[in-house]
Amino acid sequence: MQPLLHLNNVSKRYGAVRVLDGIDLTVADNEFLTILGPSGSGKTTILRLIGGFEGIDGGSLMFEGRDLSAVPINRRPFNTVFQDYALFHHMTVAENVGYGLKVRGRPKAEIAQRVAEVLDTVGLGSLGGRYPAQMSGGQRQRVALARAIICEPRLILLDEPLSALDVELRAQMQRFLKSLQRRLGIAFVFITHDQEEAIALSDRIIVVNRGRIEQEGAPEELYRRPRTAFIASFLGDNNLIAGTLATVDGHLCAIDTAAGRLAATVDGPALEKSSAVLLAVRPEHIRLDVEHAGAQGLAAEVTDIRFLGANVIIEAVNAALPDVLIKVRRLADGSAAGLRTGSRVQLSWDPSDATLLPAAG
Amino acid sequence: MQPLLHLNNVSKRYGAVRVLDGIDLTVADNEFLTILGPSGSGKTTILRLIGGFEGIDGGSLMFEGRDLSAVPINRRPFNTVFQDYALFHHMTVAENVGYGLKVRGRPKAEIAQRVAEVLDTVGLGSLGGRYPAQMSGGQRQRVALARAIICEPRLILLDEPLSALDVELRAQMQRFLKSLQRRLGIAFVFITHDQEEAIALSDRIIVVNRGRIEQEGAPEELYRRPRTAFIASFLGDNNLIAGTLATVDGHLCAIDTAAGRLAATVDGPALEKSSAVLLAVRPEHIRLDVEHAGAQGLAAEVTDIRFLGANVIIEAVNAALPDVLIKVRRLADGSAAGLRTGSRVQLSWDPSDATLLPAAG
Amino acid sequence: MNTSRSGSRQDLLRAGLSHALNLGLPLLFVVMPILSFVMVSFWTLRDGQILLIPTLANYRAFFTEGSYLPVYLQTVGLSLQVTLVNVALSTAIALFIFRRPPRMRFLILMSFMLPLFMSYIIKVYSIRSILGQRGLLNEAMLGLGLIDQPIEALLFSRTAIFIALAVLYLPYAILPIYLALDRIPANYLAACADLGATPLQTLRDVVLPLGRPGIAAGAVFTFILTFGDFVTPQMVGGTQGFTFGRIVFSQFGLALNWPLGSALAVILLVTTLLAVALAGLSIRREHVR
Amino acid sequence: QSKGEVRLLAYEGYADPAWVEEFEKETGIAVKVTYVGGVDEQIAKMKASNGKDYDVVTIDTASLKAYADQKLISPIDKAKLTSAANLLPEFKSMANATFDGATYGVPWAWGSLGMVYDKKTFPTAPESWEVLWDPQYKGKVISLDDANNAVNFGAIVLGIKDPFHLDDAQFAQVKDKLIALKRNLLTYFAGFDEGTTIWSENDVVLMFSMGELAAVNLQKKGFDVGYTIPKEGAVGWLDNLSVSAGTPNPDAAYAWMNFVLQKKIGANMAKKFGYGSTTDAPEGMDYASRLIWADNPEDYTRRQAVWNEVKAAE
Amino acid sequence: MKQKAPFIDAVLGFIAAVGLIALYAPLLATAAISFFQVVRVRGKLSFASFSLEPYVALLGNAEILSALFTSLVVATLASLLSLVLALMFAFYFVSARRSLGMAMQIMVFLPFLLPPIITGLSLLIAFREIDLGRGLVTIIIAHIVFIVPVVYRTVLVRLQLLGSSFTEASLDLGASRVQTLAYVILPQMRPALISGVLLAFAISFDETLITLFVAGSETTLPIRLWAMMRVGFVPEINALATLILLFTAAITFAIGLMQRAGERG
Ligand SMILES: Nc1ncnc2c1ncn2[C@@H]1O[C@H](COP(=O)(O)OP(=O)(O)OP(=O)(O)O)[C@@H](O)[C@H]1O
Ligand SMILES: Nc1ncnc2c1ncn2[C@@H]1O[C@H](COP(=O)(O)OP(=O)(O)OP(=O)(O)O)[C@@H](O)[C@H]1O
Ligand SMILES: [Mg+2]
Ligand SMILES: [Mg+2]
Repeated sequence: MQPLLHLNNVSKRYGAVRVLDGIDLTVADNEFLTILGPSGSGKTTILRLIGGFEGIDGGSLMFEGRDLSAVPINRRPFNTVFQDYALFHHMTVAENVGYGLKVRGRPKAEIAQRVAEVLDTVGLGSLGGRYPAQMSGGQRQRVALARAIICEPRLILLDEPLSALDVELRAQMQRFLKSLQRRLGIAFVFITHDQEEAIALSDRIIVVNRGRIEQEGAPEELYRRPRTAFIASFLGDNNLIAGTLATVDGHLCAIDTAAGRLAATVDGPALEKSSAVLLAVRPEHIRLDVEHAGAQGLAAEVTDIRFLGANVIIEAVNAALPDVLIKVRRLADGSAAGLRTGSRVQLSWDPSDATLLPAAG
Repeated sequence: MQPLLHLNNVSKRYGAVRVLDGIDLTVADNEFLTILGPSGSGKTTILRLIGGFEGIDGGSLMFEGRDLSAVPINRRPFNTVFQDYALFHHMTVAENVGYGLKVRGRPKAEIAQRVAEVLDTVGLGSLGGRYPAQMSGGQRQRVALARAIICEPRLILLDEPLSALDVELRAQMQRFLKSLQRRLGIAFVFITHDQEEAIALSDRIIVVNRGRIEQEGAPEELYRRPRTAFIASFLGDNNLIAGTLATVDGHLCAIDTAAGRLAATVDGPALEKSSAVLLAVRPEHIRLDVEHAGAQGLAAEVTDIRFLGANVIIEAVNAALPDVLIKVRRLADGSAAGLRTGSRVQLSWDPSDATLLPAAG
Repeated sequence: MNTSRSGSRQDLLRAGLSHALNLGLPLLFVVMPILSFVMVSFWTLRDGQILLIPTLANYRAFFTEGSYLPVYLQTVGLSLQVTLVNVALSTAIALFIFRRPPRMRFLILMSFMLPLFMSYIIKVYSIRSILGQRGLLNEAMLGLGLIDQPIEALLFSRTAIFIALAVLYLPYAILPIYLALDRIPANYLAACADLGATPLQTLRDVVLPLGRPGIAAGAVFTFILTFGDFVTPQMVGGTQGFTFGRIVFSQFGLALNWPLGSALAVILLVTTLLAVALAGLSIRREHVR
Repeated sequence: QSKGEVRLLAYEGYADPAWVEEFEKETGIAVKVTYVGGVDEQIAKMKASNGKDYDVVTIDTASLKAYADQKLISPIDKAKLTSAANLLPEFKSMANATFDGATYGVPWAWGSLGMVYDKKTFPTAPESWEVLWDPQYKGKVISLDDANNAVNFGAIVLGIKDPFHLDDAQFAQVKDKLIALKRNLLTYFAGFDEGTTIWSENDVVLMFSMGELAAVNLQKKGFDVGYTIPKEGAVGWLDNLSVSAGTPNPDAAYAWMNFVLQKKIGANMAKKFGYGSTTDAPEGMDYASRLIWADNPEDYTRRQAVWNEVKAAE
Repeated sequence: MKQKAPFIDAVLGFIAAVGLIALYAPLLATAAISFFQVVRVRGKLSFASFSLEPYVALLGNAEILSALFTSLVVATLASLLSLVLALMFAFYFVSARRSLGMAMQIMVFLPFLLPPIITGLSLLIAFREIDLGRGLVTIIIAHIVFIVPVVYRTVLVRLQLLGSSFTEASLDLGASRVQTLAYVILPQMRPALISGVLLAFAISFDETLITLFVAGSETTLPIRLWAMMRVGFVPEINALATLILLFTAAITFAIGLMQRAGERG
């Protein structure tokens, strides 16, 4: 099936700065696509190209098979939540939100009713008469969101639309966006820094790094099978231990590290024997036992225990790997109660939970 | 000891809108104080009052025992990271960052060197010559941060200074802020929506709700012993089950709920017998067993399993409590692998992990 | 924004229409008439008749003959002085307005604009009657016993020209400067103070730089208007009130020396263009997204 | 109904609304007046429109030739000028308005550029113009700002026979004389009114004036001043009614000229504005014979240049 | 938020006060003598008692009133049309290629940079060439040619400070360019537009030297005054000037009060 939106080998530069380079990207009808990437990697730029606020310098941009480059911004059936909101400060909140309908010539009564509905949905029911300058940061962000969704376009571009909201409100908005997707069949291109949000909402995630797409896939796939060290540590936490590939037995490998031979699985392209590799194991996959004679695994000393709310992060160091801070994640349910800084522990993991990656170039 | 900063019964209104009401707040020397609260609760306003950008309508504001109201903004030894950055668009990044030093008449060479250092620290080492408009959202936020810390004031006011940064960068900036606190003895008033961030960084947290301080305390204390239903569910997830207090036995209570009698502890002010209460139990404290004859606890049916990366959230419903979506948190380490939507499970928890709260007015 | 690479027919048409209007109208109503007129500056005047013989003599006359160059320089100097003082005053006044509560600003601004609606000629007359040796000012001061002899230097002097021009053209500079200041985001001022800047430093580093386009516009307005004005200097300047604008004007009267007049006008034009260019240079590219 | 229109290019006072109304009623011809403020503007305006915008123009004798040379006005058709008979004898000949056998203007209003003096300072009228150069009155003298007449004036004071046709040496002399005068001046002035206004608001005792009107107005304001034609003589000016070369409707133009050349109109103008009328001998203006009637000068361009140099001089 | 700076405010306030006094002194003097005619008894200045004579005379002076009317018509049309053109040019400047924008800008600016007599004469000749009869139309065209640069600059400064994000947001929401202009850009430029039009009106209302050439038999008020300068102003003129001042004051203050409150940032 034809994708709704198709960016083909798109590049973009600002003066001498090459910001995007060979971006290939599709958005299917009714898909929730999230773009993740470090600050400054080019996420906003991708959105601005799609929205038509910047011209592309190379490649092509198609919507339902038609070239978009000749379509002016106002005729693209997209709406955008801008990273800096871009609210009209001379209009009230209600006027801002109703603007899309107003320019479509909808009757006043209809607009008023829809605006009231949407404002209710974003929790600003009573503030329609205010001006943006009289709103808090999170309230403004919600106005921006309301303004973009009210027209129910084919595709919504959202640039960190929930970043200024508290957890509860954010969860509520996430549910709302998902319901929109389900109810109206709208497609989403969504930028966020919140990985849980990305994983929870997205049908597919694209990770951008330095203007290129580094990996894409379903959230779980990306999380479980990162293909590069960057992805492994950018998306969620990961413990990376450098070593050389000693033996390969099907998927199962043995790696020689400074702390001895460790086991892992590999499911990407086969790696050369003796090549430099990284063993990646997620904090939540590490078992942690109080050290006792004859215990298996990596001996380590606990250097810090950090309470994060629902989770606890235990940091430990192995004497042979002084540079690697090994993180272990536990639920804050008292299961790590016996540990103290300085406790000696034994770290182990299921080889199938450890992934092998090519050492970063 | 005298607090560094002391807000005493401060109130603020915008026209007819009462935004802050009787705020009492102290910041100790070298303290890292975080203000948490829903969007629109008044966090930014508190910061603006301290900074002097708005006048207070009642109460008093003292710094080291001196009344601040007569001190002009530029003589207050505070620096601010504004929620909307407020970067000077006609100055380069380096000029923005160096501005605080420039107005103090520091020599050019010193400014240049300090700016380079600070820009390096926030990961913008090479971008000093750019204008803010040529930067991404996260980059701008880091410029704002750099500009505020370069003068190493006595107190830094930060309004969601890391909200536009990716997880990794954010962790790095958090470490940096902590090191500043340690190294220079600076005090922080910090606003964030990220609870893990709040818990990880803060010496003390203040939760604001509708312009009033709802509770304050050390992070773990607030998390473990919320005093109101609002705090219980605002700070981290909580499952709240309504019931009436049946028996009290020291700290241990029995509560009658629609799903039968449940046990919990209470450590706030004693509650009246037969009074309406809420039982709060955190998702990570709930044990979950596949249903089998004779199992203890609440029988429930799994309605959703959500993968969040390091954690999995399992949502279940008890037939007698159709309105309560009970959430259970597990590490994503395969321990919940056997569960499916529709699985029948048995939920239980240690009574000492369940807290009793007065039912919300 | 640069969206259309292969624009549709309609877009092309629209772009064409836009070029036609924006370049065509000024071409038709401004450039053609003026250019064809200014061409006269290259013709020869002989026995009161304009001959179509190309010459640079009219331009040469400016540099070599009689009083043209000195008067020109004097006039430039005078206009520069007035511009300088007026821009400084206007900036101060614009700042004053800017620092009032928002609701009052427009009204105060308007009270500074209002004098523009009173006829210029009447104002000059009035200024003269105020400043005269037996004018209102002297009479008032005499009446109050502040002085016992009328001050004579008030009128018919360079000072008088200066005062009159400054007063007449002040509003032209206040408006653009204020309009630029008005756009400065409030939180820039907050940020500035927060970083420890004194009000004066805030002024120097943020307010004035951001007001610069307006200040430049105000300077251009003032310079051009005062440079071209010859009526005021003549009326209040006494024997000092002779300006370049007057010389230009006089060539088109009974002197019937249109070629020289046009040449002098072209020189005046080049001067004012230069002023505009200079003002343009002082504005750095604005970085607003 | 309307019999077309007549478009006048005139100085203030040459087309009084009262006359216009009467004329329109009498002839059915609509009058449209365009006012000008000075001679320079007027010729610029005429030249740029090739005279097509106006039907009747008032031009002083000294610049008539310039208009004629530029073909901006056409000769008077005396047959159509039925009111010529009303002209006073001394204006009948129209000699000053006649070049190459064609007459280009009909005399209409006149005056002299005499001296106004303060009677308190000068109990008797000064005899000679030289008093204007007297350092004793430095800063108390004002003078007319008009290139042509200033040069005429300088030449007359210097006793040059033909002040309208100067040679190089005479030009140099006149220029020096005028520069010397400048050093004694409070200021120049441009119109009738300006002279009187400046006089009344400043301590002025002598004026090289634009005409009788200056003295009359000052007297009206309560100033004790006199008007005199010193022994060197004074320039007499005479404004003529001319027909624009571009007029599409000469009949209307002549109708207007015939109308205003009536005695009662002349008398009315003299009374209201103090100009001398050519149809009605004005009271007190008995010195027409001592005036040196302005003639077409040798070179306007040069006079302008000289005058500019005078005004630019330190 | 404004930093408190009493000393600076005092200095600025002083300058503003001096400026205001200097600006209004000539106006007040004129207004004063319209009510109390100045008489000089043997050169000594004194005021006659209060009288409204000039105002009564003004009512009967059809010539001046019709000149006033012409001026009002010209200034209204010229300033409104100038605003439209100035806006068009300003948008062209910010959106067209830099070189084209500059070319347009220089052309638009020319009449303002030249001595008025040149502008006046060249327009007069041009009108003659295309056989456009001198009258209201030519006056209005000439005024527009002269005023547009001023309005254009005023508008452009504001437009450039506006940035593109609002335009982008508006287009993104499906607004056409015209709608974006009407709903987003113009409202944000309102102070510049209002004061631009007022400025244009004031200039046109008072334009003398160019009008002098392009006017046919239509007489505007300044032209009438210009000609009157020769023999002196009639007292009605002071009355008229005073009335004009009062009217414009009333109108501008009404506009000022209508400005919507509550906009911030
Ligand atoms: N000028 C104003 N007029 C009226 N109400 C205002 C004004 N400014 C802010 N408010 C209101 O005051 C309340 C507190 O605003 P504040 O900016 O302090 O919230 P906040 O806690 O920082 O929220 P957020 O997390 O969304 O930034 C909000 O409900 C806001 O709508
Ligand atoms: N006008 C410009 N000139 C030069 N470089 C620019 C310009 N605009 C953006 N950039 C650069 O392009 C890169 C990508 O910017 P973009 O805004 O797309 O980043 P982003 O991924 O959205 O980052 P963030 O998460 O911080 O918002 C950044 O490194 C930025 O510095
Ligand atoms: Mg971005
Ligand atoms: Mg806030």
